Amino acid sequence: MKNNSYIKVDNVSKWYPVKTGFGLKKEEKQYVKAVDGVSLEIEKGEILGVIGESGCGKSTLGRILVRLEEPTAGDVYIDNISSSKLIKQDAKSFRRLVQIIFQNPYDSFTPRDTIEKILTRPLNIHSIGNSAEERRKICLEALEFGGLHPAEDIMQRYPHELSGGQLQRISILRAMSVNPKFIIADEPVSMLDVSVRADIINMLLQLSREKDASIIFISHDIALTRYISNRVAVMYLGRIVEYGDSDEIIKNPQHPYTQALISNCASIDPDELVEKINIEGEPSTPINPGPGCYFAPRCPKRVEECLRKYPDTCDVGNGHLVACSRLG
Amino acid sequence: MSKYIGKRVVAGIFTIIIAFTLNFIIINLAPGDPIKTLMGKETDDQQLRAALEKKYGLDKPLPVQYVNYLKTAMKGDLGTSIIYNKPVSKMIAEKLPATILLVLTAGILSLIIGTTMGIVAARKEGTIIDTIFSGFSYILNSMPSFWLGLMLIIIFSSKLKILPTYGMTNPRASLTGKAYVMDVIKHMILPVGTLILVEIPAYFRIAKSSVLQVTNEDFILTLKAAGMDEKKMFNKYIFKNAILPTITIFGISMAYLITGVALIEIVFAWPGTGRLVLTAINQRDYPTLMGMYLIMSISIAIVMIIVDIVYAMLDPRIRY
Amino acid sequence: MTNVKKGFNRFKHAFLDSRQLRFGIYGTILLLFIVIFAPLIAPENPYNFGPDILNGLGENGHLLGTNKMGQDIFSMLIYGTRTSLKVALISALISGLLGILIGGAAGYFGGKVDQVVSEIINIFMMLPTFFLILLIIALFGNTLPNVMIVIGITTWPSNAKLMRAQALSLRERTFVKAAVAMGETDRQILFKYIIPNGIFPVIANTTMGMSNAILTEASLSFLGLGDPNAISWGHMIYEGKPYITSAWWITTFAGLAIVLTVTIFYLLGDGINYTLNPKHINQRGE
Amino acid sequence: MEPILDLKDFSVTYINKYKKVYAVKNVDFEIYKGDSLGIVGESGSGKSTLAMGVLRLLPEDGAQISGTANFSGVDLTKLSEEEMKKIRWKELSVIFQKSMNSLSPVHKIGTHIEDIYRIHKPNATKEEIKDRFFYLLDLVNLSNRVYNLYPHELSGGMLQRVSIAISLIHDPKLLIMDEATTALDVVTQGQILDEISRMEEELDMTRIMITHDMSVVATSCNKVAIVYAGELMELGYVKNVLKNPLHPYTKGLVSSFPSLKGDREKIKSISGFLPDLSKRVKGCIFAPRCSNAIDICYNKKPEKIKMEDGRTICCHLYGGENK
Amino acid sequence: GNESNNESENKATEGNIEGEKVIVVRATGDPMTFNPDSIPDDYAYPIVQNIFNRLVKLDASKQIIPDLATEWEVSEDGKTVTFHLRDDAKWHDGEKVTSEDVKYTFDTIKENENYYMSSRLGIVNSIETPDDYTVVFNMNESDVSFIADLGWYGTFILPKHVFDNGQSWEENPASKEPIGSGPFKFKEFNQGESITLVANPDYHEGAPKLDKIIYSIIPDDTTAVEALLNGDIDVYEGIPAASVDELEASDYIRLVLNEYPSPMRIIFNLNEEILQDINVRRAIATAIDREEISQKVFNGIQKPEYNMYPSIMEWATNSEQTAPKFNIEEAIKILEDAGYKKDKDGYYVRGLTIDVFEDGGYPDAAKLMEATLAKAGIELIVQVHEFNAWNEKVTIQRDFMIELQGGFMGPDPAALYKRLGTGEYSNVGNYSNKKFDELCTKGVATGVQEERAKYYKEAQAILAEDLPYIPIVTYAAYDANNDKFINLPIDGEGKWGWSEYTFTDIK
Ligand SMILES: Nc1ncnc2c1ncn2[C@@H]1O[C@H](COP(=O)(O)OP(=O)(O)OP(=O)(O)O)[C@@H](O)[C@H]1O
Ligand SMILES: Nc1ncnc2c1ncn2[C@@H]1O[C@H](COP(=O)(O)OP(=O)(O)OP(=O)(O)O)[C@@H](O)[C@H]1O
Ligand SMILES: [Mg+2]
Ligand SMILES: [Mg+2]
Ligand code: NI
Repeated sequence: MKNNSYIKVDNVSKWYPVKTGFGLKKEEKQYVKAVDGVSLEIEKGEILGVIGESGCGKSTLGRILVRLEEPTAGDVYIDNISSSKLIKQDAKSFRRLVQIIFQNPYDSFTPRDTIEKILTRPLNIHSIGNSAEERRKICLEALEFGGLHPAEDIMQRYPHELSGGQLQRISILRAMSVNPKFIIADEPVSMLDVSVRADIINMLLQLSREKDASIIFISHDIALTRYISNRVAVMYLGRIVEYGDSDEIIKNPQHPYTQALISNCASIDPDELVEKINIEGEPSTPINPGPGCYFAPRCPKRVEECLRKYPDTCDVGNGHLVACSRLG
Repeated sequence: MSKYIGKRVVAGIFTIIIAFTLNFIIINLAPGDPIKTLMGKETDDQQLRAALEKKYGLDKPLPVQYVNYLKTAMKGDLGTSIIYNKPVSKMIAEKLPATILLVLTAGILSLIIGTTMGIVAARKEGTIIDTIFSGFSYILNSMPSFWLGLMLIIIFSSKLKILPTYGMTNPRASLTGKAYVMDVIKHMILPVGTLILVEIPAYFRIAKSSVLQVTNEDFILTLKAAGMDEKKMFNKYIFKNAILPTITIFGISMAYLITGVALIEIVFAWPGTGRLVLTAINQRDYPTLMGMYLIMSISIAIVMIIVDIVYAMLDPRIRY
Repeated sequence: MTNVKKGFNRFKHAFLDSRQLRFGIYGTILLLFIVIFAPLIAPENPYNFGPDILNGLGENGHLLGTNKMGQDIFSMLIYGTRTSLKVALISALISGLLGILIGGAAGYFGGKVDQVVSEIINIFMMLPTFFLILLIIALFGNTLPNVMIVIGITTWPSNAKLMRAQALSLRERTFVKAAVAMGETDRQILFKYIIPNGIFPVIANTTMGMSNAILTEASLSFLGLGDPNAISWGHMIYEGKPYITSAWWITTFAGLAIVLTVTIFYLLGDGINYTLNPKHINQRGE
Repeated sequence: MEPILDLKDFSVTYINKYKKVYAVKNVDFEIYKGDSLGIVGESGSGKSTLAMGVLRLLPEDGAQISGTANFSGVDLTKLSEEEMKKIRWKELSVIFQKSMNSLSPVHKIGTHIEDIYRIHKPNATKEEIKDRFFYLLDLVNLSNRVYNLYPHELSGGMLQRVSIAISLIHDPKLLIMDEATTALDVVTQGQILDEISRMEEELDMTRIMITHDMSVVATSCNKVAIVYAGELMELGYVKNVLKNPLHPYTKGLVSSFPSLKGDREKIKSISGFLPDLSKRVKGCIFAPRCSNAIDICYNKKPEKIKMEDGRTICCHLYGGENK
Repeated sequence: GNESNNESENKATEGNIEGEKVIVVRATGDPMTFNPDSIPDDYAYPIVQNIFNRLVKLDASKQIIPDLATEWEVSEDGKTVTFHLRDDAKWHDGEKVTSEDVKYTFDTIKENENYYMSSRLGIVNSIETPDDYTVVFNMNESDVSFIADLGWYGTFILPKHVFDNGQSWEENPASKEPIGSGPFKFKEFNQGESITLVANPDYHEGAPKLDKIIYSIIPDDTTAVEALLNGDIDVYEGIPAASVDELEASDYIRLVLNEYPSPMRIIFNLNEEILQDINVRRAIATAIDREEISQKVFNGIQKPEYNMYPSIMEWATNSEQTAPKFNIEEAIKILEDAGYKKDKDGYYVRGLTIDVFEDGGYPDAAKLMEATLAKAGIELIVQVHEFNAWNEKVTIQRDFMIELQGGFMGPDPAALYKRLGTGEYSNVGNYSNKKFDELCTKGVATGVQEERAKYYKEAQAILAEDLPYIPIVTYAAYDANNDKFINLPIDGEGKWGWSEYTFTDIK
């Protein structure tokens, strides 16, 4: 790993205190460790895929990266400047630098404004374009660029008058309109139909290539993640368990969880079916996990050590990092 | 939870103290004072006024009065009524049962009736029944309570002659035991009825909207698909989900009505705290007013906490 | 100007779609008509204390009779629309505005702000309204605008509670988070996202509060607040009280006017709510 | 062999004051015992409506059903609500799209179970119910403690499993799963699909699986029906349809899935979006988005054509003169 | 008709002990205390009259009649007043009522500044008790109206042996459960509900005919009217004008008109420059249509009043020199003659305000005045207040131009001086006229009625000239009762006290 990456996520954690039950007796304070000591590095123009089961903290990580949420510990550095410092000094320029595309396009826009209003807002906020007329033109161009025809008509519509795919595209266009250098795409296609999601994916790819933006692509669709990203991080209960080149991770998974994940990931080609690796037990909760490897209770390959201590991360070559005791 | 309650209680005490102070200031700064009542309408003897002001300490500066009053209040003593020369706590204690009887009966009944109407209207949304119930609730909502009360008196006491006109008991008879209870019940019917009619719209509205909302929840579909009959589904599942918001209304109206039933208590000559407050207002009986408003503040604060606790008990999702 | 046209079409569709809105609009037009043309509609000047005392319906040409002062009830009703409507609308506006702003801020900012505001709401519920009013008269004089202000500032807590609940849930919505990420300031989020999307339950509540405002106006004038010469429905109801058995028409018609007006506003509010609700503009699935 | 469910000319139209929505149009298919049929289509294409239509759970005055739906020889469309109640859940069970919200938040899981169990077996004892439910919980890999928990105390995946257990409580002959696994991560999803397949063998169950994820169909179904805008486009064995899609729409769908381990081919999308279902179209409903559309596609509805490999297809490209 | 009559009769006896005679009287509110001498309590007043006695009392027409004192004489110089007490009066606990009790009562009041009559007793130098049944008041100056005042508020004779125990009257338990010498004994008080009195069989005027009086508290007038019609109560004093017709129509309700020397009047603040002009005051007085006010606001029950002292006090009132009659043209003429010019809105005088409180039809009356004054080119702005706020504004701060008020002007015309004498505290308008003051001083210095009448009529002539206030209507109200009762207080002119039920009986 290079040390001077554009984006550096340094040991970031987010613990939510758990509201205790309705007992009148005092209980010990518990935490949901949504994100627990995550470190990542992303280059300019790179797309990093983050995969993991639902509830493993992917969105929380995303929200921390755009500072919608304060991390409990750790910090994010953009171009070697701490983002907590950045946002304190100049919130506006930080917002311009970092953008997020949300999971749910249907809820990403205020239902009472037209698309025109929605799209010109960020331009207004960041004083892009000199006049209302000019901003309008920028929006029209953006819509055309996003393949939303006829742009004039779309601008006059309200969010509920558009399909999910169109909304998601607008969501991306809105994020792009301020020319961010770092974009978090939180499951941008999970709510969309297969027939339109290719458009979105291709749009993101174009974005990273043309504007040299760094993108974090959060998803639980592994095939799609591999398709779009250069590198992939696999998360389990708030921690990264495996990290590396995307083809490497998909074709040669080392962590038992990644292995299970990929084996369960069906292809539509009935011939491509592989032997599924089953994970036993209930899905675990992120409330005070540990002390050993978080995956250990469900791991088909666990050894005694797994239950005792959280494993250190080790490099199995080519920047392919794995956190598993058996490999350490 | 206990920590949460503790925090709420502390906040509540602060709130009460602030409200108490504001009450003191507002009540004392507002024009008028109890001396006029003591002197009688017919005289304006300045000498008498000065003597009375001195006697009740009203000649002192307001901050001094406040500190003095606070001192006695801290000891749990609400002071003595200037007008009736009677301990305020005793006067309130005498009147509170009558009001609580009225308010609680009416509160519970209107909760039941209003909610039932709301539920029925929601289940038959868009039908004649819904329209009738909603119209009824609009009309009740726009009706002054004294007018309603008088109407009921005219109909049931004057025209039909089946119910007593006023009061809590028959003044001519000194009844005891069961006969007394029956007498009180007979006297309660009209004021309780009026209060119920006044309170129905609030419960109706909240019940109707929350039932409509719950009926559209996804889990209802599951139960329907499972073949559960409407009645059971309603009684057990929709009801428990929809009833939650009414609890807030119920709690707050209980707290408010301790003084808020004044108009109805006047129309029906019901000897309760609402009238006590209104009389105290007219006479500017400062200690009684402070006492009553303090009691009301405390009940509002308590009700707020209780509502939250009850909510948490009924709704397993809420945790503190 | 496709914008205007589209807006108009939307309105036309909604108008046809929602019976409530239709009746609400007809009713409002009727009320406005009465307010503007009161002198033309009213057969008499209601400030004129005529010689016909306590006439019944239709007696001496008084459609709805007269009161003890010899004023024509029908004319009073017509003129009363002006005062009552003004009081209802403006006090509702004040109460709604305060409730929306304070409740919205409490819900959106949450945490300490919320706690403090909630306690302030509680304090307001604990204050002695009567003395507050007397104090306001003593300090600011007794005028009709003060009546409206008093009603407004004594009724906002319920609106604030509603708005707070709305804001609490809205601030978790994605579009609010998106706005934050976009760089919107807190103030703009409150005014552009939270309030417009959470305002409807408050509007419904405020409509129901209007009838109370109309009645309260009358009781306040007995405390010396307001213009004793202003003719209002609330006044008619209170003044007719001793005549409930002997001259029922004094209170009854004023009461009906209130019911009717509140119903109109309720329909209007409901209709607007229905119309602006995205789910109803277009009957889409999701 | 008798089909367990046989739809003929099945249509559902939503009717409200100002318009009609033709959500399901003239659908025919049959399912035999032991089959597992995947229904695939875009959002809003009428999949849920079809399921609800069969179950007769559509709003009474808001929807109109025509055609027949023979379930074990009974036409469901003709049954009264009472008769339908007897069949639902006992013989014909369903798991809904939003299992997150499919249980009342203020009642315990156990309460739901008891009440639902007693609908068809009113005299069942608590023990009996518990026995049955614990057996099912075991099947879906959940511990018994779930019985005493509230829905919000379970994670989405657990709730989904609970929903599945509840739907199986009366041993139904036919199970309809409406996007039952869409919200889950792949591991959980894979697990559940496995359990389901195992149970199918154990319980001798037939299944309809509604989804828009083709990979789910690929792994867990033997037949697939592709629907578009309420109409059936292609229906056949999974191995044929997905391997060798014929209908242009199916082709489009298949090509928008990236391969997991193969080459990174550029994925393609189908341009345009779902037509307005409140308008009746003269020709093929897919024609406006179809890159292979010819004149006739815009003017005439295609016939349903049976192919040799057992699939049904509805496209002019394969009908009549073009064959 | 008859049916309802039976109905109400049934109600009146239902639930009673067989044959017990009970009367239920409507009370408006709770008495503040049962010590009748500490504060003037309108709610307690009608009740304590039946428990206690005074030296003298007022009858239904507000004339002075004997009570404990059978006769009294005033010395030549008017400085000594001697009362001869009856010797058969007994306290409810059996003790005799003696002159010691009288002395104790007045001495105590005089000593305590905060008791109502205290300052009035300032003119009493000392009280002597030559024997058990004679009381002598030695006065500092001569004031015959003092005797009449003894029949008014705050002068009930209290039992020394009960009260004189070191406790103040407020703290004394006897102020809560009074022991008096009157026709009825206190039985119980349920706050907010009722006060019950039972007959005192040993009453010196003979045992009362009724066994029990129940004062039932009904705050709302309309409810009380219904209660009377329904037979739930038997007596309702001072019914609202609006209900007169309805009650008259009922054939078992008897209405009797009861008049009081408490006219409704407007008072000018003579510190206000514009009102210092007698022409303005006269124009206003001329432009008020008392007839209309009487008819519309008071249903014709409270009659127009022009005399400067209440016309029901026949011996003292001056019906020759009165306030001007209603005449708009005349009013305009007065103003024009005085040089006032019409402004563009047609007003000669602008910006006058009238402060009224919300009760007794005052705001309505003010509105009618506003309307007629406007016709005469005088702008009057009505300001309505809550009573206490009004009181503070008008009587304490004296911050008003014109105010509307009522209030007792009896029992003796000496009240004229209290209300209008230079520097008197009830003279809120700050009227001052030496001649008037002089005449009033003469009026109280003699006990001869004809002479007094002359002085007071002359004083009224001055008032009619100066118009510091304008009488509008008399004060009168109907007392209503169930007609199965006879000898109600209202029937006892010259025979028994006002509000006293000693002789009341069921037909
Ligand atoms: N505000 C919050 N308070 C408490 N717990 C939270 C909060 N937000 C998230 N969590 C918890 O943190 C964990 C991680 O949530 P997160 O939304 O980041 O997961 P995710 O990986 O994005 O899941 P999905 O794939 O379903 O979107 C979950 O267990 C969630 O319940
Ligand atoms: N109650 C209704 N009234 C009118 N139209 C409706 C109604 N419910 C659904 N529709 C319409 O019917 C069509 C089919 O809806 P349906 O829910 O069956 O789609 P679906 O295929 O299940 O979609 P998804 O994948 O999003 O669940 C949609 O266009 C929808 O807008
Ligand atoms: Mg997420
Ligand atoms: Mg669906
Ligand atoms: Ni429509």
